[in-house]
Amino acid sequence: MTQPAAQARDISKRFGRTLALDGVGITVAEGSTHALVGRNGAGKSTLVSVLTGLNRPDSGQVSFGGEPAPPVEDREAWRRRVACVYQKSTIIPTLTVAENLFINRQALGGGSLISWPRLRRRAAELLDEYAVAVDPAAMAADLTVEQRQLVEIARALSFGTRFIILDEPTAQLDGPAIERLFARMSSLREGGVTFLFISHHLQEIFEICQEVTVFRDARHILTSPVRGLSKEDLVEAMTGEASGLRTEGNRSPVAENLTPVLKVSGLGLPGQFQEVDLAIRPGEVVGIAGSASSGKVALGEAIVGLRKPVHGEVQVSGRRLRPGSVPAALAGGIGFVPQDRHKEGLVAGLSVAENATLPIAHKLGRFGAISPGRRRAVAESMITDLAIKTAGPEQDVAGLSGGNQQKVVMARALADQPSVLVLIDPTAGVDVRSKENLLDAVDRAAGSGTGVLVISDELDDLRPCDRVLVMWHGAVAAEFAAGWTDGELVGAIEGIGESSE
Amino acid sequence: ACNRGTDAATGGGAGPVGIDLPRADSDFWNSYAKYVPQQAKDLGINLMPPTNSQNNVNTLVSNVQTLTNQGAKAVVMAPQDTGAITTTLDRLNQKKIPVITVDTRPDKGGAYMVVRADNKAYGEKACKYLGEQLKGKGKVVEFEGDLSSINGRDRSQAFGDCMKQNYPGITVFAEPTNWEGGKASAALQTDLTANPDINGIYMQAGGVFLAPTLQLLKSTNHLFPAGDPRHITIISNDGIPQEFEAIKQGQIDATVSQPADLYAKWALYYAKAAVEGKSFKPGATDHGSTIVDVGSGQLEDQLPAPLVTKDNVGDSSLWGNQIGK
Amino acid sequence: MSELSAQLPAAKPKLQLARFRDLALVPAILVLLVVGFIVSPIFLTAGNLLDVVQQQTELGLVVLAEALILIAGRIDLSLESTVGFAPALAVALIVPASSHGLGVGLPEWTAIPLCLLIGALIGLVNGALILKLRLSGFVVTLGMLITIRGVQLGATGGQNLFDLPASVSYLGSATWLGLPASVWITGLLFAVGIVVLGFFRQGRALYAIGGNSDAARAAGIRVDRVVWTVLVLGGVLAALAGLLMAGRLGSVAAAQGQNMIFTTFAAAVIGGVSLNGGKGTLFGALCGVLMLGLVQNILTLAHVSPFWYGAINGGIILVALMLSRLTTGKAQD
Amino acid sequence: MSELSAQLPAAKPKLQLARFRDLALVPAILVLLVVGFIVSPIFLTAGNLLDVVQQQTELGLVVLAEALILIAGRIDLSLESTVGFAPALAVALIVPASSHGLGVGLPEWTAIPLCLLIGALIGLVNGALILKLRLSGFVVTLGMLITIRGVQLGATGGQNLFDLPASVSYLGSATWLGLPASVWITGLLFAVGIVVLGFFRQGRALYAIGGNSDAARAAGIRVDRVVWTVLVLGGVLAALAGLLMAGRLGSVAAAQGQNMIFTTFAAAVIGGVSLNGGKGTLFGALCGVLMLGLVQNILTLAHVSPFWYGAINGGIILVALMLSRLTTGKAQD
Ligand SMILES: Nc1ncnc2c1ncn2[C@@H]1O[C@H](COP(=O)(O)OP(=O)(O)OP(=O)(O)O)[C@@H](O)[C@H]1O
Ligand SMILES: Nc1ncnc2c1ncn2[C@@H]1O[C@H](COP(=O)(O)OP(=O)(O)OP(=O)(O)O)[C@@H](O)[C@H]1O
Ligand SMILES: [Mg+2]
Ligand SMILES: [Mg+2]
Repeated sequence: MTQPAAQARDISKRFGRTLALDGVGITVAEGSTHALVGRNGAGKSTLVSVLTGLNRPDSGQVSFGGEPAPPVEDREAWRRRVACVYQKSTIIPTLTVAENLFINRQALGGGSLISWPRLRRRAAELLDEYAVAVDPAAMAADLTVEQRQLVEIARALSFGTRFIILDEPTAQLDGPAIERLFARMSSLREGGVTFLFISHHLQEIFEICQEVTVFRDARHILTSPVRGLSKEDLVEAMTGEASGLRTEGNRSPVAENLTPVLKVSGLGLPGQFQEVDLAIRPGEVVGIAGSASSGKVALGEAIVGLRKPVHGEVQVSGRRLRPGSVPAALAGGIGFVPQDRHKEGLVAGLSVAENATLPIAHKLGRFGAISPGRRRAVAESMITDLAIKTAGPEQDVAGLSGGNQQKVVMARALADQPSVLVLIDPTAGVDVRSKENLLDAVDRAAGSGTGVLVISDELDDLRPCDRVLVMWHGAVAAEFAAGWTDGELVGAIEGIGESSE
Repeated sequence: ACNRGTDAATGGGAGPVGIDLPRADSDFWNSYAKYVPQQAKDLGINLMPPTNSQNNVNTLVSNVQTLTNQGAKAVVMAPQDTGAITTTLDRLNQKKIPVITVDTRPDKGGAYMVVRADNKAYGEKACKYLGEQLKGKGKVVEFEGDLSSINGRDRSQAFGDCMKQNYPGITVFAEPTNWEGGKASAALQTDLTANPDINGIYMQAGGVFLAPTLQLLKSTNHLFPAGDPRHITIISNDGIPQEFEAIKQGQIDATVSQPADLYAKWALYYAKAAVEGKSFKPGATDHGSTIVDVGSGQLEDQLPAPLVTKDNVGDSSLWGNQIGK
Repeated sequence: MSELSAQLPAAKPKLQLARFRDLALVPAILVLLVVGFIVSPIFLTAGNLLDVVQQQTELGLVVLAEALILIAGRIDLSLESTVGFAPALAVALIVPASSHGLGVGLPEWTAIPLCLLIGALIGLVNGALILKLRLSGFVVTLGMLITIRGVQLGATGGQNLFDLPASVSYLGSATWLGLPASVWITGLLFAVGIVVLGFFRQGRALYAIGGNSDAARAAGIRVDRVVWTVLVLGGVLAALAGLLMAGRLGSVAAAQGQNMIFTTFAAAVIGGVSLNGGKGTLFGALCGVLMLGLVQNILTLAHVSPFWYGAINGGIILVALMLSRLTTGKAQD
Repeated sequence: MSELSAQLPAAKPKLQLARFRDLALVPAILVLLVVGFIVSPIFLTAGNLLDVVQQQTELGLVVLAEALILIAGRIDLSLESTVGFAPALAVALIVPASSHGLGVGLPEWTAIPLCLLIGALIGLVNGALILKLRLSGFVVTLGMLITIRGVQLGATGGQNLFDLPASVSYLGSATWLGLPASVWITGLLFAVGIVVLGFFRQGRALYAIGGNSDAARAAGIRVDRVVWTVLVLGGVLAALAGLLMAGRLGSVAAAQGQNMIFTTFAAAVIGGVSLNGGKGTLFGALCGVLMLGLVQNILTLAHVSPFWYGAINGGIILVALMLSRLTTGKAQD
């Protein structure tokens, strides 16, 4: 029998009061694509950091191809054995895309002297392979979240290592990009490359993985072939309860005659989107889908004041908002989830409670004073409402798992009983069960009269919407009433289908 | 604790007298610091361990506070920042602790006695010497000390005024240096490139400027011994041994010797006298100096600061000839 | 920078000790108190300790100002020359030309408000250059540092201004309820600062901005306005420090404040304020100020050789920092 | 700070201007050359410009050292005292006690290697404290700055060392092929630095580490080893600067290097090196050094009043920076 490509045994790892891994093991067979799933905070990313030598476990052993792992100091040796797309970005913003792709191997095979033109050419080829439309000479800081993720993926796959770990590579990608990634993975797998794949999109597991390992609460629950496992079994293993997945929401349709709570007229930002009109009635949930270049994110950011539109205006409850001002949008009654939680969502170093209450700090006491007790109470109720896994409201938000960080951002958007919610990729990196929680919370908000705008490509996010608009090159190209089929929506998003141009 | 009662210096004699030294990184003040304990012993003074204010007025103020807390009956100090001790002097006067300042005079008076050489006289002596040597013609570079220190200001002002009045034929390039040798060297280099006919240099502190100046002159081929027509006439202030050496070798021409030994001797003398309750009046003293009333009753004993040239550089009474021997 | 390193094992003591970062210097200060007691019986007397505190008030105010600015993720080097320039200009506008004034002859009572106003103006100009012209804060305030010190030297001809208006002298020498006025003022301002930074929205905003200004903006904080306010406040505090210093020393020296910025950064950073913004507390900064004052006082009392003063001073500071590192077990940055 | 705006369509022009950041000072330097020419006909002569370059060599080396360290995301304040301490100790170990030496009497030829070794040792100790004890770099090197300057003062008794070994004097005054040795050395080191930082994996590692050290570690860069190397290199370069300075000034002054770190940061940051790490080039830093030298040279040639020197100096620097901001259109940080 051949040695497993990678094996971890009895790994334990503790962070302060949190036991992130409790004697877990995993065996990834040579040449297979192995899925690792579990709820947010189950310990998946921690295992990844152990398997890639970034973190030394408190106990346990790692081996590759039967040989014990190198010492953590020898980074080169680790890099020869395993390549990885980490959940947290490892792009260096001050360097160009080309250099990021070939970081620490810029000389391209031996030697130390770098030929920049050659490096740029190689980078362009690599980017072409993955159909990433980015100038290799661009500064990484200027990339969008999707572009960064694609660069990371292209880099990890280009090493030529026989074992590759992908920690939620698809959370920030649109459909075609995911398809391209999977195509690439399967051709590599045919060449004998082994993958460890982490995702909260369970259908992806069934699509590309042969084996799956489930973690729950820092412990190993099961490892089994994917074939023969049902989605319900998987969710049960992850959550530890046998309840089925949520069925469609049962909100009653919104009355046609209500005055819109959010009214966007003639909004335009050259280069991003033009002449967008949009009206959302109280209690209505509207989705906006579109590919990465559709301008949907920019539109959302313009509505909430993160960008300053050049044309048109935004009205909330009949009052016009000052363009480009987040404080005005918040005061006008908008709550929102920005696209990139690391960039715009969270302040690392501050506690969960403080992050969750930043926009509502003025409500936590008089004259600007913040009552720590009230903040704690508010934060605790958010933590229970959205099932945020944290050591407590005082934990540094940087210590939360990716999905739980996302929940903090979401909690914050919901905190102020907003009359309008603008949610950009609200469930990125959130596990299946938590996703239901979040969407339920959105439902409840809508039920109490909030107008909701969901900007996402996730069909799960869009399903509860009363209608879904599809954007294409900066304009609304199609509209679907509830009840659309996945196929027609995806077609519209990708610009095949009945695009109006 | 084993240290109780040992803080005030033991032994008999007048005092205790507290003394604060201004800095530890200059040859001149280090010589002064060496003379202090000797002189105290000779005078029979009970001297407290000296403090050092590291050229920082805040430290000076807190040092003096500490000295008085420890029971000093008189305080000798050398404030380099003469405005900033006004309050300290007031406070000491209230406590009836007499203060002797050395080298500098407090802006607002209030010291029992000021012991210093006249810094304006340094500037004037340098001006007159250069004026005569250059016969009233030529170009002179002046390395000015920090203009926010009274000594730098006094020397600069006196030199400048004297030049303007007496030697209008001499162009003066006044270079701000903040007492830094590197700045002086750069300025001199630039000036020499722009004006190769520079024929005089006045440096306000030999300890800082001597070596950089000589080195620059050497590497730019401007160093010629006195007597050579291409020689640049150089006068310095301080009187450190290296200046004497340079005078002997004809590299520089003169220096004004700032009397470190006399500073120590007479500062302590007046401290003792103050503790003993004596008082002084303006007029000539028995040690070749004059006590002057510089205004509002502030007495100042203006010690002689001899001009040292090739002729008297061997004089063994100069402090620069006494140390390091 | 430390996104991934947050995963490193330092995490263990982190949770509980996160707040100890502010207390990190307390053990070091306690040790210093013991050392001081061994060195001299005078050390632990109320009089001596009060002297230490009083001598550190002006530095304290400047550190307060710099800590606010650093926490908000910015930097201001020009505080140092504001300490000299603001009182010098204010006094020069008041006293007659015979006392080295500018001959403008404003009324005496304007001294204090005028000085604070000048400080505010410097902060305002810094803010304009940094926020409107988008120049680097380090570079702007460095240029400002050199420029206004130069203007002070030029305008006063290097002279000390020693005919202080009565209000300034009063500030420097008054005693309220047995404590020097400067101690009250500084103490009070620190207390207000600690409360505002700990428990007020406006104060917490500084941490958010310093920690991640994009996120702060997205959370509805008016980042530019807050930063500008902090820069102006910094100027005012530095001007106030200058007033206290002038009052205490009885004149405005031409070099007042010179080289102070170095000690300011030292105190703030030793006290746990990060140069990268978003971290540290005013209490920590205050501990830094006190620690430096205590070290200096002990060295004076111990009558160490002036030649070895610097070496011992630096050595003690290094040891104290290692001590605080070891007692709190927290890596610094 | 400007992360959000990065997503704006500005991306296009930014691309080309990103590298102009390094050239930002070039227009300002050109304007200075014109101003200098107007001020004095001597200014544009080869002799004078060479003087400027020579005078800036020592600062240049320290800036080179600091720029490397800053690009790698660290900071070293102690370079300033290394400039004085390393040559002072080396010389003191060689010259006899009568010349204020320590009486050890090592052979003359050891002067230069000894000095460089001392610089390396200081960097090594800094590295150990920062990387092994995980102390804050600012604090460690601040403590080191104070300590070793203190040791220098203590060991030399505050005396200037006048009797330099021949090799040191030689370095300071030799001319090779018509240019001062110091200009050759500094120029060569900058050239090597520019090439290594621009075209070698080892040099690019500094940018990676300074940009995001966790990502650099994940990419297989031995972060600690590289940082340590850079700190040691910085110490060596500072020691070399000290040697050149001692040679040029003909002695090791007790205060050699004092206050130099301030100008060092000024030159580096003006030249586009970011205090936050990962940004800037050695060419930019060199421009910063030259710009400061030109300003000083023009002021000397213009014979501005010593009283207004500072104000004019600061004013010119501020104007030059605004100019470079406006001509490159790039926000600074
Ligand atoms: N640096 C840290 N400090 C403190 N706690 C941490 C740290 N890193 C991880 N944890 C904790 O360890 C647990 C496991 O986190 P991990 O990131 O491995 O979860 P995950 O399974 O990857 O979750 P997700 O699906 O949300 O990415 C979480 O409870 C998290 O809060
Ligand atoms: N998983 C871990 N557990 C404990 N300490 C760790 C772990 N990973 C790294 N460290 C420590 O963090 C520091 C940085 O480690 P790193 O691997 O980056 O060093 P390096 O860049 O490889 O440099 P070197 O050449 O010294 O090995 C080291 O002190 C290392 O011991
Ligand atoms: Mg994870
Ligand atoms: Mg996740």
